[in-house]
Amino acid sequence: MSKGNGDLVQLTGKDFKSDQEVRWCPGCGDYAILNVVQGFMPELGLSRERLVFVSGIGCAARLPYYMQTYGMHSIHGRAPAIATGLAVTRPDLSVWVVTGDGDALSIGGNHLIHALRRNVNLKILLFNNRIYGLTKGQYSPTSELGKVTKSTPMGSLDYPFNPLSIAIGAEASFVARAIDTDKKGLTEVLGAAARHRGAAFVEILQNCNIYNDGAFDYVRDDKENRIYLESGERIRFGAEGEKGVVQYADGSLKIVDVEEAGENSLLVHDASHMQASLAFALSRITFETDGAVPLGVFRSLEREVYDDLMNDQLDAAREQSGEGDLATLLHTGDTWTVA
Amino acid sequence: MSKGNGDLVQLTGKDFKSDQEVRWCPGCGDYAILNVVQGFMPELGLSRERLVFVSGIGCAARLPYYMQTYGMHSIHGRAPAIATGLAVTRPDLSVWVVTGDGDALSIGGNHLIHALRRNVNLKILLFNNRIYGLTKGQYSPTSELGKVTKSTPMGSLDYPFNPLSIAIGAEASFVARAIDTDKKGLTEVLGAAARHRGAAFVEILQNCNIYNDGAFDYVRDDKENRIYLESGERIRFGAEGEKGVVQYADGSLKIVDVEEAGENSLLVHDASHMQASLAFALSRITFETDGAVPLGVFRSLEREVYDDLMNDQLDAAREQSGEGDLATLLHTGDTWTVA
Amino acid sequence: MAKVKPVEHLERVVIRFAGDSGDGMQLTGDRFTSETAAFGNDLATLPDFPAEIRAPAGSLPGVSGFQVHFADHDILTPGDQPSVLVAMNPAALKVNVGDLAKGGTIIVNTDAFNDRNLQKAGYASNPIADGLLSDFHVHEVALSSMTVEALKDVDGITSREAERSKNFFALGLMSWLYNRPAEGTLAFIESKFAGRPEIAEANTKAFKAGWNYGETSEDFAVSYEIAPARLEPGTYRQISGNTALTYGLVAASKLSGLPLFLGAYPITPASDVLEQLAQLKQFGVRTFQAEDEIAAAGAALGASFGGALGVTTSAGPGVVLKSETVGLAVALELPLVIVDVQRAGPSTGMPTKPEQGDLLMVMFGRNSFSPVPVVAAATPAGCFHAAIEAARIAIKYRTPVYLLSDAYLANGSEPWLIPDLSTLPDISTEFATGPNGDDGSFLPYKRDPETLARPWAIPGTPGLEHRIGGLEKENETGNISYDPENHDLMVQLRAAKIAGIAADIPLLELDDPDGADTLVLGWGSTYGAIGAAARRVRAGGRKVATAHLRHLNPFPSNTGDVVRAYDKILVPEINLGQLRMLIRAEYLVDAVGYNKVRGRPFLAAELADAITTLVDR
Amino acid sequence: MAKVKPVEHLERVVIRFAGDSGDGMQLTGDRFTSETAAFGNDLATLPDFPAEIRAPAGSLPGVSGFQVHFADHDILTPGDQPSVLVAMNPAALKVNVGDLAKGGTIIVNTDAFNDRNLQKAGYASNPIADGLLSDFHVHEVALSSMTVEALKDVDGITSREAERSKNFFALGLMSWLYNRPAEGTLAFIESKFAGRPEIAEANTKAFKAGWNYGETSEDFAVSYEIAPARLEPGTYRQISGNTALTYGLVAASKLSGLPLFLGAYPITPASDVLEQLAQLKQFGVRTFQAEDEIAAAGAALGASFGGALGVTTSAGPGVVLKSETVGLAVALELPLVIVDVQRAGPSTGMPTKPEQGDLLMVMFGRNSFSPVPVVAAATPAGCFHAAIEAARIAIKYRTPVYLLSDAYLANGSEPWLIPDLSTLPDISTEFATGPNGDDGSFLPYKRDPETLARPWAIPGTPGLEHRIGGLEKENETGNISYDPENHDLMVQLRAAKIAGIAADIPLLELDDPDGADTLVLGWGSTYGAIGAAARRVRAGGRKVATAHLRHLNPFPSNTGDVVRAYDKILVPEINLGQLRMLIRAEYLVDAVGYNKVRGRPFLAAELADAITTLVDR
Ligand SMILES: Cc1ncc(C[n+]2csc(CCOP(=O)(O)OP(=O)(O)O)c2C)c(N)n1
Ligand SMILES: Cc1ncc(C[n+]2csc(CCOP(=O)(O)OP(=O)(O)O)c2C)c(N)n1
Ligand code: SF4
Ligand code: SF4
Ligand SMILES: [Mg+2]
Ligand SMILES: [Mg+2]
Repeated sequence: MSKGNGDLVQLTGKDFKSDQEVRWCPGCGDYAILNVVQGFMPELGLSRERLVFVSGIGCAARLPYYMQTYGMHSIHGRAPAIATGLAVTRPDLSVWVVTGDGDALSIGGNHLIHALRRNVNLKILLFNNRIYGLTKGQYSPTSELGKVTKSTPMGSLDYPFNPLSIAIGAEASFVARAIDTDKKGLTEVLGAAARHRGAAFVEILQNCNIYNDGAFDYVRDDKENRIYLESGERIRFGAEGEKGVVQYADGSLKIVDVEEAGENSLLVHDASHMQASLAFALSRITFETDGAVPLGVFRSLEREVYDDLMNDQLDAAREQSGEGDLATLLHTGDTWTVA
Repeated sequence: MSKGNGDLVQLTGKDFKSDQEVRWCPGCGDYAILNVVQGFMPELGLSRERLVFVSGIGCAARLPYYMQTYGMHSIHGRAPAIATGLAVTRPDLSVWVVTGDGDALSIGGNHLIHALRRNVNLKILLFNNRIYGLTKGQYSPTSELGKVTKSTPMGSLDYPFNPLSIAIGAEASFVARAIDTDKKGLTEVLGAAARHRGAAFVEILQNCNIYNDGAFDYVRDDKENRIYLESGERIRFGAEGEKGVVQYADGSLKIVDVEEAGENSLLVHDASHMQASLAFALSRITFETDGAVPLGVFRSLEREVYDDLMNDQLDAAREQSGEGDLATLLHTGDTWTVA
Repeated sequence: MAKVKPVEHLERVVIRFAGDSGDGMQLTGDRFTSETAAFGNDLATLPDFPAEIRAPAGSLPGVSGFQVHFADHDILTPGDQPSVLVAMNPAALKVNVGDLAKGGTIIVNTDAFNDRNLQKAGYASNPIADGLLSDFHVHEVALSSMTVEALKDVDGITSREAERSKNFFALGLMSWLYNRPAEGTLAFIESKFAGRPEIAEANTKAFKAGWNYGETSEDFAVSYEIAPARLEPGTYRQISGNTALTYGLVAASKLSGLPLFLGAYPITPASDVLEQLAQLKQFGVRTFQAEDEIAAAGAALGASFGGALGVTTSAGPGVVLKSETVGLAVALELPLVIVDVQRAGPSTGMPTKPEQGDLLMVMFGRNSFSPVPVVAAATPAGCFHAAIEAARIAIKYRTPVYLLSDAYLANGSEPWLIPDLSTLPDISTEFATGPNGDDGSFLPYKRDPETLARPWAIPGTPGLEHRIGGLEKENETGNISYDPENHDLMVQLRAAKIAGIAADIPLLELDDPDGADTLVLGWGSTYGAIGAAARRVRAGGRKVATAHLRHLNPFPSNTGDVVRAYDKILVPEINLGQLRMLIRAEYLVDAVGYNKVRGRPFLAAELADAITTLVDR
Repeated sequence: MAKVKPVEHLERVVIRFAGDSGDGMQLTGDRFTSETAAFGNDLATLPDFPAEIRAPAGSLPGVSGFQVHFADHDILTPGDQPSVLVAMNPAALKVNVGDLAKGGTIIVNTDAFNDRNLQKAGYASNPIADGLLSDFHVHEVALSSMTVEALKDVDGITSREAERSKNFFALGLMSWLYNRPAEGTLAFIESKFAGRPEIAEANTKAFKAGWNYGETSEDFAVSYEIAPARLEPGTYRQISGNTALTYGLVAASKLSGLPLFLGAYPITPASDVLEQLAQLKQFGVRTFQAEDEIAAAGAALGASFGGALGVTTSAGPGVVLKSETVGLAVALELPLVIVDVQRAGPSTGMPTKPEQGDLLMVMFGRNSFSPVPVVAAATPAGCFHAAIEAARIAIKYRTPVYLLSDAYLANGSEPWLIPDLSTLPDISTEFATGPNGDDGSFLPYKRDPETLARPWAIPGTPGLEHRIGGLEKENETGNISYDPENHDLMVQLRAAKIAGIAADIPLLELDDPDGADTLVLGWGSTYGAIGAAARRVRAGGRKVATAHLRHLNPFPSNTGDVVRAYDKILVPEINLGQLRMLIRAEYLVDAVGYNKVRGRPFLAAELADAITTLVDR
């Protein structure tokens, strides 16, 4: 199959704009993400034909139409499964999944967690606006308890998923979070995801200004509530880095005043820790419980990649038995000849 | 609706045996579980008509046929969804879901995680034999990597789920583990699950002696590898309680020699800790990584229950607007009269 | 508000309001419709939203339309061609002008015809100026600027907010032009914007300004009156299909005495049934927004097992996912109502557009033989009775039932004579309370000899503990059985149960005033267009009979007699011939189709042509 | 092994081996079949396993059976009634004796007829002793004890293990009785138990002991010979439907040059296609055991998007879940083969039993109009060519294709003349490599004028970057379009593309040697039974024509001519009349059905009766 012939051509973000008019609501956070994604693409160093964006259904899922790459706008929730088939048969491609909180965590929850545990070489971008945008404003599995929406006039009753917790619980090897409007943070996370071989799960906090405006203002606007995680560094944040994260004997994490607690008591982030517990504990730090939100790469662990293993087995089988021969196959077992 | 009229009758395990011949393979761990479940039922103090067992498809899922209660043997993977509809409309019933590792975590993964996050008042028993029994021996989502089965002659490629980790990642409010043949441990866990209002998730390690014999011998046979968790107690185990669990500064857990490490360094179990991180960390202790397996209740946290919240909203609505009147409803909005 | 200009009388008018998604055209249309209903005309409406939430302002995909047809006599459709188009911007003009009848009237908001908007709409020059509209009667109205001007004294609003009231200006103008009663709208504004009095004031002022503009401007020489229609006496309201369906489900719950449980996953154009039912918790209605359509159907089935009226609602791409669960319901023989608000496909298709594409799916879309009754609504208001009928069959026969609506019925509306509750059917049932076996045992699959329904023994009933499942069951006992003859028997029993419903539904009504030799047979939302077409054909001196199926499985017992009585049968469908196939297979009649699949209802005119051609053949 | 007893000649024999699930009956049957095949008889087999993995030993549900029909002439079915029954225990006798032809032979393992086993089988007294079997010729053989005795010198096995070899004793006896060549089985034992030489020795000894018992025991006075059948020259093997299907898929991959990707989720009776393909990685075959059927189909479609031959396999309850994804494949116009190994339903039904219940589901089970070609295999070996044909159509027309098999074809087997590879069709295709638009642009929905297929431009191809999706597409460009006329056009184009395949498939073959006025029209696995029935009817002096459809959508172009040429048409189906409905609707012929839904194939005799009745009517 074609490996593309333009790997070395120097592309810019503009080269990744398709000729389709972008049709999100004015002011939607999806525009910012699209810009960052297009701007980031040249960093991959791949020619456009090597890139594929696969999406489900939702506002977020429209993104592939706007990318001058190969793309499929599939059906609701199934993008991870479809992308898995593509990725394992075409290791030469860079396959990106674009999905929303409903698409990925409601109808598509099962495909997502299985793609993660398999560690298929997919880059999964979940645009979390904590609402169903495309269907005009019902609550989603990430909407906060008690949320009043079109389908929950007296408030929603279901405790929300924490996308990162469920991803880590599903054995994800790479888990990160960024904000739609935070170009630098998002670009960095996209870079780390792209470099990670295996399934990379990225939650992007995205503002839906029509149906859930301001859902993330506490961290989108209030930068001092952003906890940027850096592997190997002590976890601190705040306008002046005056706050930090410590771990107690019972394993729980807590936000502290650095001056009071002492810098050395702060937890050191280690995204590649063998045990997933640390990343999980960090995923439990939320604005609701702690007034701050960790961003960046929570977990990035090298693990065997499904697609590679599958292709290795094909090679091994050929080595063992030689390239399959159809005539031999048809003749396996007892045969007899009629003259 | 009938609330049953025999709540106070003293029943025994035998009263819960149906007239159907039990048809698992001789030696299957399911027999042991069935016995314990039947033996436990009287402890609920409910008459038989108040109990419902809902299952999907698989060997495990045959259990409802053997229970002299109401029951539904539904379709593959969907039992949590079906049971949700039943539980929220019939708070007077005690609804149990019986499922296998394939049923619950493969095809039914999405329904399971959503039932858990919603905290529907269901008792979910997952018989984990790390294999597909009913379809004769393909690997399951809990089979270890590299497992040779009918569908993976060169070994499976997908990293397995840890059922408890995914449950905790999915915001489960109650998570526990027991062994098919450990009557005492299993009975205790069933009791705790029954007492927990909300979704209770119980993994039962079950031996499939036909397709995956001995999968749990390291803890089914080797009792010294069982770590029985007791809330409020330091975590120790071994033939003489000589081993224990400590937590390091980076949040990771480790098995230690109690004498060496000192008893006071051992982690104290707290199943009802607000933060899920501790239970998650405990779920990562496995035989493969640590040579021992925690059993009992990992997590048991009171949280609002979906069914209760729904029924409360109905009450509140009636309080606000009075019992709905159909004629009034039909006349809402502008009306006009033609004479 | 008083009038001085002359008034002309008309029999019927079709107006289409069109503008940007943000221009409030749906609200404008709704209000105009309410005024019209209150005035006593018969009417039918057809909203037409864009698929995008908010496509870019001024763009062609962003155009939102609302058509209302009203008359002094009873009418059947929202009208083939608007006689009046209100175009709020160039894109709205571009998208809609082609549908306008020659000689029709256009009211344009000239303020919006600036270069930028013209370009977005793809106009090289201004169509108002360049003669493109010479076939029409054009009123150029500076809607935006006049609105802003009219509101300059309203405190607390910006000029952008003022400009937003222009739809009320347009509504005022149209209300004047067609002599609609204004009180309802003024009261509506008060209550709707009670929380923001400055907006209420702005909209009221805009409305009045529009009205007065009509009265004063020389551009409008006359206004029109359309006399009230002679409708059956009683209390009316306007109702859309989705609301009627919602009410029908609630009524079914009341009439059956079973609590309503809705399992649903949002999807266009079915979501608002979920949303409306969610507001009716005082009726004991439980709405469960599930993780997907499979869970939605499963939960509804679980609720039915427990004795509730389990309902699940979706559109085609979601209904298809429920098929396995419906198959289980067939095996379990439990009530379940599956609502399919059809939309254009295949796959995601055109989510906001109607189609009749799912009939064969709901008939046959399950593994193996699993017969399911199918009920289809024919008009927006008809969704009310269709929902009750679907529930009745589901409850009485312990079976899943599909209820078909579509995007056109869902959003279209018409006046509805609110039924007297005492005229609604009793659809209550009895749960099993004790053993039914000769030996005192409980036999969950022992059937009622008449209906062939099995007992519904709900958990909580002492002594009737039993297990049901998807494996084949032994007749009567319900125990798992692989016996070959038993399986054949159960297959036959399941078939006979559903086929037997034919004796319990109304006969197919035939409308054949003149003794025609051509029959037009329809189902679903084509009812109005077929009826209107038949009127035209008859008015043209030809004979044609019509009949409309509301039960698609089983067919009414006289269907064969009806269709065999005609030489020629036309089955118009917004698909490639699904009912036609069923009729041909069942009755071996050479039914032909009229099939256009454009994501919109048929025009009466095209159907009339098709009928005429066939009649004359 | 030499023979001294007299040998009688027979034309055909039907033997059924029956025993407990643990008794190795499938293996015994398989070996006997292999010997028979090697000997050169024509044959057909019908395994019949219990649904439970290991139902309790000795119980009725635990009985496992294997029927083999072999003859000196070509045969079409595994036989209506066994002439010989080997019953390893009372339960096996009880379950099977009713099927045996009167005067047939029964060989019973008397050792197993103890009180406990008799009771488990529900026998009040021993049927061997009490005259219940007086209609049959019974051989009482102490199979277990003789086996144990024969193996007493084998080192390293327990007496329980020795007893387990009794199936080889039985096989040896039957091989002697029917003069089967023993070499194949002896070689098989050596290789199969190479890792456990003591077991190999035990089985070999048991086999020989059985053979020698036949030769020595006075109970067996004669042995039988069935001369080899005159088959077409060439190299043969025995093949089951699932294996043939597996090979067909691999062949399709080779013939097309596209790597095979299988997405599957285990389900009876389709699982072993997954399992067999998983063993063929040296053919570049990728097997993906998905989390569910939806993901399995989705992944296969994703693989097709990337240029692979995407295939997904399942049975009815799993195929129904794939419908939404198949609808997407229709919209995307990408190749996809969906294999449905049908089983008895509805819902979970009877998982191990065959049925033809899914035809209408695969035809119509998707939302909106989404036509999909359907290919059905007629015989076990025929699954090979059916798989290639399904892939051919999928690839050439860029469309999903359903391939129907069933539980009977899947597990049944027959001799197969291994095809010369050079006779297999070239099904290769070309990916798009450059622009196809007049202006140098790439138009992903610009169709080949002949096939109406769109270009398949796979990722990795420079310059052809494009996006496809489930929303309606503008003709040629593939851009999202809500234009009404475009939608109608696309609906028509999708219909025309599939309908046009009729010109590219073989005509329906008619077998009408005598000029009959009655036609029997079949599809799928009833082929053998219909053929055998027609032979009987003709042998009885009546005229009947037969035709068998291998393409169900579209039908071969001459189907109308064929069916219209007959006064009477019988459509036998293991369902309640699915093909019949399609034929009636399409051709308006009064086809009648013969429908029994018992989870097992038709008997030739019952079909012959049904045909006779119709011919004589
Ligand atoms: C099978 C199916 N069910 C439901 C829908 C309707 N639907 C489309 S998008 C969507 C949810 C969108 O929410 P999310 O994934 O959060 O994306 P957003 O629009 O918020 O970006 C739903 C319910 C569908 N298209 N298909
Ligand atoms: C929709 C559907 N897909 C597949 C199957 C086949 N099937 C039945 S049970 C099962 C898996 C059983 O595994 P598990 O849940 O682990 O239960 P166990 O038999 O091991 O107890 C499968 C794949 C089915 N019945 N329905
Ligand atoms: S509805 Fe929300 S998410 Fe969708 S495009 Fe509009 S602002 Fe964005
Ligand atoms: S296959 Fe395994 S799980 Fe199933 S009944 Fe047999 S031993 Fe038990
Ligand atoms: Mg969202
Ligand atoms: Mg299992």
